[in-house]
Formats: sequence, structure tokens, C-alpha cells
Amino acid sequence: MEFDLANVSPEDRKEVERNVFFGTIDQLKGWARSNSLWPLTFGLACCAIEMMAAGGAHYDLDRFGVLFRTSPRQADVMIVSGTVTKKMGPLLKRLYDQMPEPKWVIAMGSCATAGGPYVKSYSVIKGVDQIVPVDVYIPGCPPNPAALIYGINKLQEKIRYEAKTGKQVTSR
Amino acid sequence: MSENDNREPEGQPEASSSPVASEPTVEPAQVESAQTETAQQEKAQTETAQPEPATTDTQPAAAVPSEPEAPAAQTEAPATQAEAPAAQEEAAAPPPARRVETDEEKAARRKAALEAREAAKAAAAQAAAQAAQAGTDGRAAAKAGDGESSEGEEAPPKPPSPKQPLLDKVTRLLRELVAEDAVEEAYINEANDHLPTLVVKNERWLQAASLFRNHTDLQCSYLRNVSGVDYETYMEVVYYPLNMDSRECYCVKVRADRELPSVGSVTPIWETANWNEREIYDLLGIDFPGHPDLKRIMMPDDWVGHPLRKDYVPLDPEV
Amino acid sequence: MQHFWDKSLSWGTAGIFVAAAIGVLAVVIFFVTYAIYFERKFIGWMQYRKGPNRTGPLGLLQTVADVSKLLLKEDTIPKKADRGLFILAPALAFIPSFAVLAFIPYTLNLQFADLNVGFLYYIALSGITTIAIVVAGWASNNKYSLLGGMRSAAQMISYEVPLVMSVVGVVMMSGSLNLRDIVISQEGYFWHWNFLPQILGFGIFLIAAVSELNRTPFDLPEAESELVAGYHVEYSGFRFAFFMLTEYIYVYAIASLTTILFLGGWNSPIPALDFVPGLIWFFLKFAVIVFCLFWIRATFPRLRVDQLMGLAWKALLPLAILNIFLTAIGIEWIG
Amino acid sequence: MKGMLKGLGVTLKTMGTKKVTMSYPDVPIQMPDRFRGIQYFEPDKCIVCNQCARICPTDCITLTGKANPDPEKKGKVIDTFDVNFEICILCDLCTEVCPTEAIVMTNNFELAAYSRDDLYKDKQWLYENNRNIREDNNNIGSPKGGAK
Amino acid sequence: MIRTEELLLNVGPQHPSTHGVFRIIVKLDGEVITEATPVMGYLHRGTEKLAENLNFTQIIPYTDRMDYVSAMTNNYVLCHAVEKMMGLEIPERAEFLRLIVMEMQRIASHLVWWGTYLLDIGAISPFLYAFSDRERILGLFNELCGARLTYNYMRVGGVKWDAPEGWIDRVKTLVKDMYNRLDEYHNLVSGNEIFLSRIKGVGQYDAETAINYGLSGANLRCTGVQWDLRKAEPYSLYDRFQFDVPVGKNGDCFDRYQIRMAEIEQSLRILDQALEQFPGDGETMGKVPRVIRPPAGEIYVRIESPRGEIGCHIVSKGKAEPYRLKFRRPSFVNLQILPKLLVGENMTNLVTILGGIDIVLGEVDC
Repeated sequence: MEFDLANVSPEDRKEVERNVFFGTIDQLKGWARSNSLWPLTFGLACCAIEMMAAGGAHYDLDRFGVLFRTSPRQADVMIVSGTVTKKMGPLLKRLYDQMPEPKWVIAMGSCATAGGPYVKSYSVIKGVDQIVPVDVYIPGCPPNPAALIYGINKLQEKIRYEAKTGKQVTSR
Repeated sequence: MSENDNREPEGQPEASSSPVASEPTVEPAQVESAQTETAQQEKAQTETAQPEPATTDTQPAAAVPSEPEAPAAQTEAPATQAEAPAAQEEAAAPPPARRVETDEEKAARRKAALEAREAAKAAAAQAAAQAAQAGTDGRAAAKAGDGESSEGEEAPPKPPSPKQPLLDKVTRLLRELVAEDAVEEAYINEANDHLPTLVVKNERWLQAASLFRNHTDLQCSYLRNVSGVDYETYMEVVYYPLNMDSRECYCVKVRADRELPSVGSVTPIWETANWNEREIYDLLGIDFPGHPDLKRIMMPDDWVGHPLRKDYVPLDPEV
Repeated sequence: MQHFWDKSLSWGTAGIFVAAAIGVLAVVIFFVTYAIYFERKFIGWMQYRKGPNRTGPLGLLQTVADVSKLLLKEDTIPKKADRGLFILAPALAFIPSFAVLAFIPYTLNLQFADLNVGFLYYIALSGITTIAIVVAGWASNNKYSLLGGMRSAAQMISYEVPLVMSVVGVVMMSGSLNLRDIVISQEGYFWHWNFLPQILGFGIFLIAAVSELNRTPFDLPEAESELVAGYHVEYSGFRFAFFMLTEYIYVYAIASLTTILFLGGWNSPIPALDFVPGLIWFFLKFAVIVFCLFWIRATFPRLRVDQLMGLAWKALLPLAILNIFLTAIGIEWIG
Repeated sequence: MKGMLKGLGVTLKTMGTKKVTMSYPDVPIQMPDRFRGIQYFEPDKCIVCNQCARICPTDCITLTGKANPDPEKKGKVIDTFDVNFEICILCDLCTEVCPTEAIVMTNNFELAAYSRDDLYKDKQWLYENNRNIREDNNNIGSPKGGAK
Repeated sequence: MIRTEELLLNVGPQHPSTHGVFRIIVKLDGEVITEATPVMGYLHRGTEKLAENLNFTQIIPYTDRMDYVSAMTNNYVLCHAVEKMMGLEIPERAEFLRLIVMEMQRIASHLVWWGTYLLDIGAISPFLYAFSDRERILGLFNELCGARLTYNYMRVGGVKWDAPEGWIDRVKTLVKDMYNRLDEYHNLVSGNEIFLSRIKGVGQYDAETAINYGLSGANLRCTGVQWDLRKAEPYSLYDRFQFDVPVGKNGDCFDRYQIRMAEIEQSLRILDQALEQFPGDGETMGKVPRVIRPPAGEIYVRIESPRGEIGCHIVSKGKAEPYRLKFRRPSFVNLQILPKLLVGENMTNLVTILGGIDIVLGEVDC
């Protein structure tokens, strides 16, 4: 996330200078949003157990302000934790649509990322990014809670960075 | 299919992996050659396997009785039957011919161990045990080959299995109380704790099921498992009823036509069968007339095809 | 504050009232912020974990971040919802909850409005929130929220009866509905306070109060495991924040009421501690009540709907009536 | 009533006990040696035997060999070696079958990425992933090279 | 005239207390359920089809993902089936390790159930308590085989890893601590009157119904049927150890709760004995042919998983891949009784009953 001021094009620089005030507000936004990521309780398969374990006493997602909400209307981030089957796909999409903006998606585990062990199965969607846009991919089968926490931190970083610069983070 | 072939372990892993695994400093050239050989062999296999799946299926099953260590079997009918597929096998895959032998040797040793164990368990004479083993294998081979064959039933001597009386009893009951032709086959599945196994005629199955459930000598009130198997020439539904008091378990198979398979539903007899039958209907397409609510359970309602069938081709390979 | 009420309304007094109201609002919002924070902390500690500790020093800014995020969130109104009522409901829930705070006497002199019918005022206003919850459940046009709203209405109406009845004993002992007078009648140390002679009433009041607050073990209207999120299932962003705010303001109100009615308000418990100002005592007692609410939440499972109703009508109400009789007999015999 | 009070006692007691929460992002977690994070690959050891690719249940390993640049020696050396970590299920079978321990597990699990492409690990990446390598890769009981 | 309208409520697939992606459509009259139709298959991943193209070693990781709360028993049932077909001898040390991890897994699985069940009923702390203790067990598994949930630990013929240095002692300490923890659990909720009133007499059925529906595990034993495959048809080394099979008599949620809690205690008892008798030395992998190729034939083996009878039906044609692999999944069979139990119950009891059956969706849908 290196950001070199010298390389910024003049238009961008003008934009940056004009937006000093709004820039700080955006940063505040980024701070608030990144520190209060409420995921939707959306357990699909094995990864859901690790997600629960991450909420457990040893890893305690509550430390990061991550509070599981059961209603999609009050959630900010959807942690797709497990295999998404073709039967589940439309429902997942609907849940995503029910979430209010701004919203993010974490694909937890290899099933959600690309189909994982079930990549050759007839009934599994090969990657949840075919249905909803995904912000962070966490590999592992299932990723251990620490890896999930790392992924959440990575998402927080992304939110802050995007709020600060107004740019999309796509890769590293 | 090509992807799967990549790790098709049939025959070749011994060739490529055994020297590598035991001594890591093996010369790579050897490995390479083994690999190319592997590839050829695989190709040959798939070529033969594709058009005639039935023949390839009989190969391993039939290969077992043709071993030198099963003398009792050789005199019997299965041996003659086995010779043909064995020849086929050799014709189908010429390169691994040598290796097939080693494999057979291994299988033989394995089988010897198995037999020894079982013999000890049954406390029966070694020869008798072997005969029994051969008998079972013969039937398995016959079953794998074609369901109609009855030669396995008469040819070998009765195995002295501890569960044999049980099998006789249930066969007798079925023949007496249901119909003379209700039992198509009856044998003991030695490997599976001498499980009495019966093949019941499809039309008689509902009567037989209520007999299993209600007859005072059977009283199988608990249905352990229902599975469906696609044997490519026919469909089979396998039931495992259990009597919880005497702990007697049976395996009952019902065969159905492959094209329009249909087996009477036992849901009114055992509630357990309800979802199991729906699952089999969903995944294998076997119809269960008499089922209260036969619809898809696993796949979406608008799904086309029955995924667990051997000839299932997914409509949409990728989403 | 009291003498401002006696004056005629002028711009000056009106300004003072507005300023005071803003002050109360600030206090209340501060309380809610840190009630939520401490709730998460305490419950965390009771479960071998640490609770929020990364947003701001010791996680103190956690709720600030949560609230700001909720305010910045997209405001969704479901297409099938009854738009007018959907928007009205959070406001309808919040306004009475804030209004009930006006009459609470913190110390002998610190009180915003000295109402003669103080307790009845609370009951009357808090009833409006019940309507708001039903409205929210109805307007969302969601079956879960409707169930939540109906449960909530049934529950709050049922529990208001024992709540009021349990306080009758206190009112009889002090001879007034005015909250300040009730505290004054408990003048003295902890053996003078109402919770000892009115132990039955105190118990009933606590149970009914927890139920009025929709908190565990009576959190059926928003029972997560059954009704997803209950009446506010369709609410997002700041409208949801309003419901949360309402809920915690009622915690504030109920904790204050308990302190006043049964725990002697600003009085110190033993003579040796008289030097501590009354306001501190008030807030200590208040904090203990709030802590107990958290503690109960961390421990208890939830009741079932039919058991809940049974408890209200078959157990609490008869006991409350019994309490009134006992109080009457006590007053008659002992004086 | 007694049961409820007992329960309240338990929670109150717990409030005073030591908390088990780890402060993970601040203090790194030390995983046990056998932990499966992501593979480390050493090209020099690889003899291009293809066993890892064959045993992989999801076919996430692809590799190609080329002729040994040193004309003295026979055989092949590894040319490309890719692990599609998207679908790797960390079953550990590849490291188990590898006859030369060219592919070994490491304990690194912090692998979350913003894009799926980042999860496609090539030879270079896997070679540089040389921290926390599993020390005891050999499973004592299994027969040498067998049963795989 | 008052006309009540039936409310059609769709619970799930994303619902906090369906334990995954299970959906149940209920018809409500007020808050009373008049009809319930379960819909599943949202997690159907086609494991059985995939297995037909994989060899047996490769299938083991897939069994982990079926019943992901008790992966060890799933590993075992597959390995056990193949071993039985091939007539393999398992070294004693390997068998002991298997038994120890299976019993630990049973405890871990019951802890997950206990935590989530209480969460369904509205108490939040038990969930955290259970998970913090489960974390210790998972930590030990992590040391043993390098994964926390999907172990891929057992192999046909033995186990992959021998116990590391000091591991057995750490399990011993764990077992000792677990007895105390269990007491604390009972103090926390088992006596709570609210909890008892929620589960006593709820979801009741008798032994005959249970058998007719093919229930197994605690769901069957709560009706008083003494049927635990560890005792009834001993496998592994279970016939060497002393333990009881807890049974109930009323067949309600309370009995199921009691039985599962008692089973944790019995598992600890088995662990106590197994750790005591653990052989100091020995192989962890038996003599296994290079390629695992069971002889042609078929087999059905069953063991007692934490959820009930898990069975594995293999049809082999003598190849390295199974011709047909079918698992009898206890959750799937146990769940069948749900629609029957729900009719006439209060909406709130839906979660009590569903939770009491103890299902894992990965296993239901396979």
C-alpha cells in the first residue's frame, strides 16, 4: 500500500488538495466502518465452525468490534463460510442484496473461493465471486480462526485505504 | 475424464513409485520411462474401458478366483467363467502384464491372510474355509458379471459360516410365506461379519419387507440403511434390516430394471426409508411406488438428471 | 430546576429547558455508549474473553465507531413495507423513552420536573413505546418482525400490570406517587429502605422490569435464535440505532426507578459513609442494578412465550396483590 | 431458584478468572510443528516424479519437468511447479508421498488476499516461502512409500 | 366472527438456529405449528459421486468434511470398512490412538452441541464456555495431526502420525480438567429452572417411534433403548474398557440433554482407561499393500459417531476406487422425525426440538 505523492498525476493532486476537508471525513468514515464490521451470521459448512471458534473465547472477534448480526439488514460484511451449492446460490445472492450499502464479502475457505475440494462436483458453485463481488479471499480448508482474523484485518485495511484514497484495492 | 486419468492408480503406481519411494536417489531416467509407460497404459485402458464398461468391471472380480492359491475354486464353475475375463484383461492391457501378475500375487497373499483370519474366527478346517471363500467369490463374480446366473448357488459346498442357519431360516421363511420364487440368491457376505445376504425378487419385495418387519422370528423393527447402487446393467437397492433384540442383521437386495427402475416403497413399513428413498430417487432415479411424498430432496426441484448414475453428464460443467 | 417550572414561560426559561434537555440527552447518550461498551466487556469477562479492546484506548471508542457506522449506513426501506409507519416507528419508540427521564430525582434538588404522579407518568409514556414496537413489526411487512412485534405487545402489556401492582406497596408506605417524596420517605440508612419491608414487591418489580426491558431471560421479541432479530429485523442504519438507543434508555430509566423506589435514592447505606455526596450514591446503586442486568444476561436462557405469560398472570400478579394486602396489614398493625 | 443462583455464581466467578483470549494480531501465534499452512517447495530436490500431482484429491498441483541442463546427469529437473492454492484443501497428502521431501508443509497461515490470482502460487513463491518449515515431515508409522 | 389466518413462515436456510443451511417451512396458527416441511440439500456437495473417481486414500479428506464436527469418527468408519474388506491387521498402538482421538472428538462434538443448543435457547455464555474447552481439544489435535477441524488423520491400516512427545500426558491433564469443567457446566445451566422448563417434556416420543424412524445415538437412547454400537456391536478396542451407556426414559429434550452430558463423562472414563493402557511402543501403521484395492464385494460397517450410527457401505469391484460409496449419515436419518415432532408445538419449541436432535448439515446433505 505504498503511495508515492511524487507520482501522482496533476489531476489527482488537485483532487487531493480540494478534498482535504472531505478527506478527513472520509477517513473518519473509514475508521468507523472498519472498526465496526458486523458480519451476517451465515454459516454454510465446516468453515462456519471455525468462524464460531473465532467468535469463541480464545480468538474473540468481539475485540475487533466484530459482532454477529442475524439480520442481513444490520450487517456490513458477509462471511461466506463454506461450500455454496447451486441450490444455495440464488439465496445467497438475495441475502447479499438485502444488506444495505456499504457492504463487503469475505470468501472464507477454499470452497467459497473456488469450490475447493468440491471443485469437480456437479452441485457446487466454483467460487462465490461468480454470484457476489468478493473483497477478501481466505484460503485454507478450513482457515483456522487466526487466519480468519487476519482476513478481517486485511478487510479493515482495505476499507481504510479506500476511504483515504478513494481508490479500489484489487490486489495487494 | 482426462483429468481423472492423471491419477488413475490402476496398475501403474507400483511401477513408477516403488523404486522412487524406497530409495530417493533413484535415477530420474527410470522414473521418466515409467511415466511414459504409464501414460500409454492409461491410454490403452481408457480406450478399452470406454466402449465396454461391463467387461472391465468383471476383470478384477474374476481375477481373484483365478489365482493359484484358490485350488477349490478352480475345479468349480467360477474358474471357467473367470478365465475368459482374465484373457480379456491381458488383451486389453499388454504393457502391464508382468505387473498384473505381481498384483495378483499380492492379492493372493492378502487373500491368504484374510482366509487365515476367517478360518481362525470360524474355527473351521482350513480347506473348508477356502472352499467357502471360493464360493463367495464365485458368487460375487457371477453377480458382477450378470445377475441372472445361478451357477454360483448350486456349485460350491455350503460354507460353514456361523450365520448360515440364520440365512437358511430367513430363506425358508421367505420361500414359504411370500412366494417360492421370492429369493433369487442367498449367500453369506464373509468379509462383512458373515452378513446373511439375500437378493429378493422385485415383485415380492413388499411382502418380504413386511415379513421381515412383522414375523415373530425376524422382527426387524430397525432399518439401518438403504442405499441404491447403479450397476450399469441394472439398479439395486440394498436394505439392512436389523432385529435389535437378537442383534441379527440382514442385507436384502432388490434389483430393478435400469431404464425405468422401480422398487416398491417400504416407507409404510419403516419410516426410516422415507428420506432415504427420496434421496435414492433424487440421485439415482429409482421410482418408489407407494411413497407418500416422492420428490427431489438434495437437488433443486428443476434439476435435470440423476447425478449418481454412472452415465450422468452434468448439463452445466461450470456455472 | 423546580423553580423554573413555577415561573411563567418566557424565552429565557424556554431556553433553559432546551439547554437542560440537551444536557440530559448528552448524559443519556454518554450512558448508552458506555452501557453498551461495559455490557460487552462484562459479558466478555464472564466468558473468559476480553471484549472490545482495540478501537481507541481499551476499546473505549468501540460504541462510537458502531454508532457512527450505523449513521453512515445506507437507509433501506423494504419495498413492501408501509413506508409512513416504517419511518414513524423508531421516532415513536425513542421520544417517550427520552421523555420519561424528565422526572427522575437524582438528589434532593437535582430533578427536572417534580411530578405528583411521577410513577404513573413513567408507565403511561413507556406504554407508547410498546405501540411503536408493534408498529415497527407491522410496518416491516416481515413475518418474523410481525411475530416479534406481537410477542412484544403481549409481553409488555402483561408485565405492566404486575409492575404497577408491585409498586403499590411502596406508594402505600410513602403515601405519595411523587418520586421525590418516595425517596424522602426512605430517609435514613439501608434498613430504612423499601426493599426490606417490600422484599416481595422488590422481587416482582425486578422481574417485571427486566421483562419490560425485553432483556434476557425475557428477550422474546428479539429472540435471535427464533425470530432472527424480532421486530427490528428489517431496520438498518440509524433507524436501527434508534431502537438500540431506546432499549438502553429504558435500562437507564428502570435502573433509576429501582434505585428510587426500593434502594433509597441518594441516601447513603450506613451512617459512616454519610460524607459521600448523594449523587454518587445514586449512581452507585444505579450501576449495581445495571450490572445485574448484564450479569443475568450472561447467565440465563430465555423463557418460552407461554411460560412468560403464565409467569406474569399466574405468579407475579397474585403475588403482587398479596403484597398489597400484606403491606396494608403491616401498615395497619405496625403503623 | 437454586439452579439459577448457581449459574449466577459460575459467571461471577469466571469474571475474576484469567482470560484465555490470545492477542493474536499483536502477538503472533506459534503453531505446532505439524501444522499445515502452505507448502514450501525446493526445486533442487524435486525429481519430477509426479506423485504429488497424482495424489492430490483436487488436482491443485501442476508441474512440468524439463531435461537436465547438466548433460552428465540423466533424468529431469523441475521446470514449473504451481499450486493452485484456491482449491488446495491442505490434506497433507502431497508432502506425505514426496519421496525426496521437496515439498514440505510450513506453518504460515496468513494468506488472505484481495484477489484470486494472488492465491495461485508458483515455484518461485513457494521456494521463497521458507519460514516455519515443518521439521519432522516423516510419519513414523506408514510404510515407506506405501499405501499412498 | 374472528377469523384466524394461517401464517406460512419460512425458517432458513439462513437462520441462526438451523445450524447451517437447513430450511423448514412451517405453517403457523398463532404461534402453534400446524405443519412443518423440511427442505434440505443446500449443502449437497456430491461427495458420493466424487468418491467414485478417487482412491481410498484420497477419500479420507472428504469424510472429514461430511460431519465436520466429528471428523475423526468419519475417518474411522471409512478406514474400518476398507480394512475389513481387505482383512488388514491394525497395530495396537494405532488402534489406541484412533480410539483416543475418537473419544476426544466425541467430547468436542458434544461440547459444540451443548454450546449451540444453549445458544438456541437463549443463554450465551455456555457457547463460549464450551468453545474454550473445545479449543483445548482442538489444540491437541492440532499438535497431533496439524489441523483443527479436517484432520485427515487416519489411514487404511493405521494412523498417519504417532503421538508427539508428551502428548499423551497432555491428554491426561485435559481429561482430569474436563471432569471439573463438566461440573461447572452443570452448575451453570443444568439446574437452571428456566432451562429445565424449556426442555422438559418437549419433543417427546416413545421407543417404538424412535425405532420405526431409525433414530440412533442419543435420540434413540433417550427413549430407554440401550443401543450403543460401542457395546452392542463392539468395534475397535471398545470391548476392553468399562463404560456405561446412559439411557433416558421419557424421550424428551431433557433426556437427550442428560444423555449427551453423561456421554461426555463416559468418554472421559474411556479415555482414562485408554490412556492408562496406552502401549508405550509400537508401530502406528500396519502392513498395507502399496495400492489399496479392496477385493470385489461389498460391505456395510457401522460405528457409533457422536450423533448416532454412522455407516459406510462400499461396493468394490476390486479397483482402487470404490464402485459405490454410500454413507449412512445419522443426522440425515435422525432428522426425519422432525416434521412429526413439530406439529402442535409452539414456534419457540422449534429450535428446542431441532437443536435437541443434534444435526450437522454437512452430514445431512452429504
